[in-house]
Amino acid sequence: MSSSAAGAPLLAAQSLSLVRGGRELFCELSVEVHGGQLWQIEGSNGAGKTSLMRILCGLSRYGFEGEVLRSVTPLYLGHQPAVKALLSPRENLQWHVSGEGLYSNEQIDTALARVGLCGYEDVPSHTLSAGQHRRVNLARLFLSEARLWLLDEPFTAIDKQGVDETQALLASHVDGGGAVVMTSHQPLQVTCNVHTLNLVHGVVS
Amino acid sequence: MSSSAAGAPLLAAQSLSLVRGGRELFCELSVEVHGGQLWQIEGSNGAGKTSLMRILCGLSRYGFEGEVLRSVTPLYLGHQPAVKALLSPRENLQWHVSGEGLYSNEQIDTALARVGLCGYEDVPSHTLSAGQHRRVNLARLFLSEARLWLLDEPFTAIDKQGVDETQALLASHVDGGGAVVMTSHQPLQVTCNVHTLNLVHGVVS
Amino acid sequence: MWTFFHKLGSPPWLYAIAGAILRWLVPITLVALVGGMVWGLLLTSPDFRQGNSYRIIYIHVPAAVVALAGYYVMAIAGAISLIWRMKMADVVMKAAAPVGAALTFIALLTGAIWGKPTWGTWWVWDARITSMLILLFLYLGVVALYEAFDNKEAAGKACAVLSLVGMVNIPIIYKSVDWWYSLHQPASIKFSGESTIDPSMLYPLLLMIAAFYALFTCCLLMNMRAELLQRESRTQWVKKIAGKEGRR
Amino acid sequence: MSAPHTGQFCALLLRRQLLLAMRRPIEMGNPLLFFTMVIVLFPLGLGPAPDKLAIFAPGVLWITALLSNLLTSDAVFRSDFDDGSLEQLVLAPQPLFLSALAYILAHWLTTGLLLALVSPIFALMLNLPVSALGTLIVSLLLGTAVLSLLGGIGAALTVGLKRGGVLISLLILPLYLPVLIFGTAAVQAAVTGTPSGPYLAILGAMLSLAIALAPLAIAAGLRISIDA
Amino acid sequence: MSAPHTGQFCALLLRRQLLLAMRRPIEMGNPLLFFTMVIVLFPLGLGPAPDKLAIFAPGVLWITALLSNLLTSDAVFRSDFDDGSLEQLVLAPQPLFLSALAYILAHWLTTGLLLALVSPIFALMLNLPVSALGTLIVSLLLGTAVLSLLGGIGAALTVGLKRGGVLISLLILPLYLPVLIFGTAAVQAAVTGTPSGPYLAILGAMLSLAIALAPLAIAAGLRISIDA
Ligand code: HEM
Ligand SMILES: Nc1ncnc2c1ncn2[C@@H]1O[C@H](COP(=O)(O)OP(=O)(O)OP(=O)(O)O)[C@@H](O)[C@H]1O
Ligand SMILES: Nc1ncnc2c1ncn2[C@@H]1O[C@H](COP(=O)(O)OP(=O)(O)OP(=O)(O)O)[C@@H](O)[C@H]1O
Ligand SMILES: [Mg+2]
Ligand SMILES: [Mg+2]
Repeated sequence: MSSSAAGAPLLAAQSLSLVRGGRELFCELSVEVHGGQLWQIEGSNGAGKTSLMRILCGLSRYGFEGEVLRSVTPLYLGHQPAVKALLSPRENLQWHVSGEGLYSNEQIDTALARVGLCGYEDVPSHTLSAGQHRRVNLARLFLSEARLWLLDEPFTAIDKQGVDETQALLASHVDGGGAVVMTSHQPLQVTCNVHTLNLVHGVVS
Repeated sequence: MSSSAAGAPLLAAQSLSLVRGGRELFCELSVEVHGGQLWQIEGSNGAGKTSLMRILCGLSRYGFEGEVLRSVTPLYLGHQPAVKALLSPRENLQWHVSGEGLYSNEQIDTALARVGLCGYEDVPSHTLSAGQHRRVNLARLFLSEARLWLLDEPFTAIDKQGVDETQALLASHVDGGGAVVMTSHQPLQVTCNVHTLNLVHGVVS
Repeated sequence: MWTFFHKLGSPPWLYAIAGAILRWLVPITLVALVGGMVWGLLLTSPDFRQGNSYRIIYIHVPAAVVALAGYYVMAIAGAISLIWRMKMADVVMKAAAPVGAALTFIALLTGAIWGKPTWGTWWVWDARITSMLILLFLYLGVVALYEAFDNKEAAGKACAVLSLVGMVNIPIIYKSVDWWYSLHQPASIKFSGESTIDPSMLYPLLLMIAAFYALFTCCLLMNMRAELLQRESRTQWVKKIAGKEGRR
Repeated sequence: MSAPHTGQFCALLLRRQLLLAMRRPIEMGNPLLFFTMVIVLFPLGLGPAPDKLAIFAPGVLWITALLSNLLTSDAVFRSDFDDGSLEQLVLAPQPLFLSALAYILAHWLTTGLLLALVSPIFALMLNLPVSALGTLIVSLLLGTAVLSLLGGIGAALTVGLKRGGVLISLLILPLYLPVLIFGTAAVQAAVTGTPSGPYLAILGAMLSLAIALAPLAIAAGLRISIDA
Repeated sequence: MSAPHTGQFCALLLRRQLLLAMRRPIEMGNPLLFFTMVIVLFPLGLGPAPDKLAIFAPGVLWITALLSNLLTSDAVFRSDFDDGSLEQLVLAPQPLFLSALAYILAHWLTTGLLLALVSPIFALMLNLPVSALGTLIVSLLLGTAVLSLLGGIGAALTVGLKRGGVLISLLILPLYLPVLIFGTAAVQAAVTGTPSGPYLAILGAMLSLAIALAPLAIAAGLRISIDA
């Protein structure tokens, strides 16, 4: 796998500017995401992280200036967990609307076990606790084959151990040549290099 | 104010036991919360923290064993922020359904400013970012006169600075003779003493 | 051709050209409206059957005719906005909807007022009247959908989709309603065909129709200018205009 | 700054609910819209002959009112449940049944009252005699208030169900039927010239009973729904 | 493990939607319930004379079908929007208009199809002649499919609106009316013994047009709603 930052970027944003509710959130922001990179978007509440993520993944198509080029289909996990309350965790993964892959029962069981939902595979998701509900969504990361992950606050409601495990997964994804762009209010503790993009100062480092 | 732990407890739970979905979450759990105490309920996802909180505040009335005695009306902030999307932050506080108090415009402005929503007082809440949305709810803490606060993961989606400020508020509430029972997956960094109640080990310390 | 299209897509140019057209169209419209009213209401003789109440025709028929035409203006603008992704077509569409709705409402209201003396009832479920009511719903749908969106760019796109769907449906609606009426009961009151109208009544009517078309265009252009200013409120050219107006 | 009195709190809730309704002006236009819609459907479906329409006008108007109430009742507590406001309301120190009454009052003001006020227009479009308009309005005013109270019970009982949905119509429809029967009877009586007073009196009695009992049932229902 | 083909994905979505409907059996019973409700209301509201009922049976049955469709259309994309699934669907690599078609098909299977299948029972209760039952079923099958497709457009355009609500009924009601007119006409024709074929053919033509165009409009609407 080409984890060199020299190849074509998986995702390239060119001079993005966004104004919302009369406030300039970012201006002339350019960034290139290559395989093997982990990007953390930083900023306080309301800085525009979610708005930027939605532009990067293609959900927002109007109302901003600049251009986004995507060379692969990204996996996007947003604020909303996209877990159907009436379906069990297993069904949620099996019949996921993202059209990503058809997974076998073993694959799903393994993924659910890795997010600590062993024993909860077949209960309706609305009986899960808040954190378990979000973990169903995280299980998609263990199944996904997408090279580019866009994660908007993936650690919300997840306990300490879950956060550590997810961070290890992110690191191994990046080591395997994938790329991650994520937001989080908690400091990252990963083994790989973290590129940060600070929205308040507009600094890319 | 009687901040001595010797007086009558604000909240007393006596030998609570709860079984949900065939799992015993806690058993014979007893705890007394006095003014001047900060309690943190610990436990991994699905350990039963939210279930316990709802029993303590009186929302759950069936399906558990044991007894809860409340000597004051608590302020409860749950997983759901109880912020109406169509109302502005100001209106949300002014006309809050909790029936707590009638606040003047200045009080509300001050509270909103303290949670960093200065300038957002009069926009519809659904245009706020995820963290700002939850901050509207946190503003209630700055207004409240309740002595007992029950907070279920109050730091969800809040940025670092916001967490620090809220923790300072909790400490000052406790120092003033109030009591706080809260859950959080992040370690607390407060100036006051923290009593923890670990649901996995059933340990009260 | 392309440069023309390109210019059409440029807000300041559109704003200026609309202003230029309005400068001479507004006086013409006013003259035609007043002239038509005076001619129709004062200079013609009363109808031998309906007396003076028929004079409402000078408002009713022009409003009905232009209301129908207005929908096509709106729908075609919607099509252009979706197919060529021209933002300015959104503006035309947004501007046309309330004017069309108002005209439809006027046609319905005058019709109802007219119906009381002639038919003895405010309302009958006649094919034409029913289809006019449906047209009012179609217009109101577009207006309400636009208002319901916070993001005006998305609102424009959504309304474009809706008015296009409506355009496909309008012939179907008219066919079905026409046909529905003729099946259930024969017309108890026939509309007089235009050919049977006396020329002394026809000419002022034609003038009024022309005046209503002009009126529609005026309202459309004015709405467009207002909408343009609002949408582009943070651009340089609007600030310049605001500055000029402010100094005046 | 101190906790508001019960009366103050109810007034506050009422204003809040009305404000929320005004924020969705289209939702407010709902009864009007629904009325128009169904009134258009009937001639199209049943045929436009004016005399036939007149016979059915009272029934059609009342069925429309009932459907429009049934369809909006479900939403009375729904959004408050979804965003957690209902939990807070249940925990409020003020008596829950009075708060619930404020919710129902707001619902009635934005549906039943509006509906009764606009009904004459539609009655005329359906060729209802002008002499029956007064009775129509009064019967709708009384009847829709009963419907709102009954609908509130169904809404309170089903709001917490993940898979409830139209369960509410199953629960409360039987309760609606007496109102429909006496409501149409009152208007029919007015059309035929017989006294409609007795029917209106019965509707009034139903309303008194509903005001006395429904809030208690609603409060109990809300507590149960929050708990489940 | 690889991304499913478009056909596979649509089949998967269809199964998912049907499963979700089955998880809410009461919701599934909705059309049946609604039918029962309105069929009970009509004789109560209109007076139970059998001959009068027979005249109006086609109209009443069709109006009920239309209302029941109108009221359930709103929910087609609603819950998926609320929990974020719709975002994921829009981002899926498979063409959105085909996915949308799967949603609409599921909606039709759980409302229109069911409704058409149970309609004979209610038709008989309203004294519709047995000879017209065949036409009734076919007209409902074709017509409700058109309604589901049109309703989907309205649902897609309004799903993202915080203050939309019943806007959808205003948007799509005018589009529904032609279906109502031809549907009742077909049944009326069957009742009076004239050929109903032409009307059914027109309904069929409308369905073809709707299948060809509506999914594109729905897909466009969904993208816009997600964005706003
Ligand atoms: C609310 C009720 C009414 C509505 C919605 C209505 C609607 C219309 C419409 C849509 C047209 C067609 C314009 C065109 O040719 O494109 C029209 C024309 C006309 N209407 Fe009405 N109308 C109503 C009541 C009446 C009444 C009560 C009368 C008089 C008895 C009347 C007399 C006419 C005449 C004379 C025309 C002239 C054009 C023609 O004959 O085609 N209308 N109306
Ligand atoms: N409605 C319900 N029906 C059955 N079981 C439930 C229900 N709600 C929660 N549970 C179960 O109760 C357990 C505890 O849930 P609870 O929400 O109290 O956990 P929690 O400690 O708050 O977790 P988190 O950190 O994720 O918020 C979970 O295992 C969950 O599966
Ligand atoms: N629909 C909207 N209309 C107008 N303004 C909006 C809308 N959504 C968001 N905003 C504004 O855009 C800004 C950025 O919002 P965004 O959700 O991107 O923030 P964020 O960085 O993700 O914050 P958080 O950490 O709280 O999630 C906020 O100030 C918010 O008020
Ligand atoms: Mg965010
Ligand atoms: Mg919890």
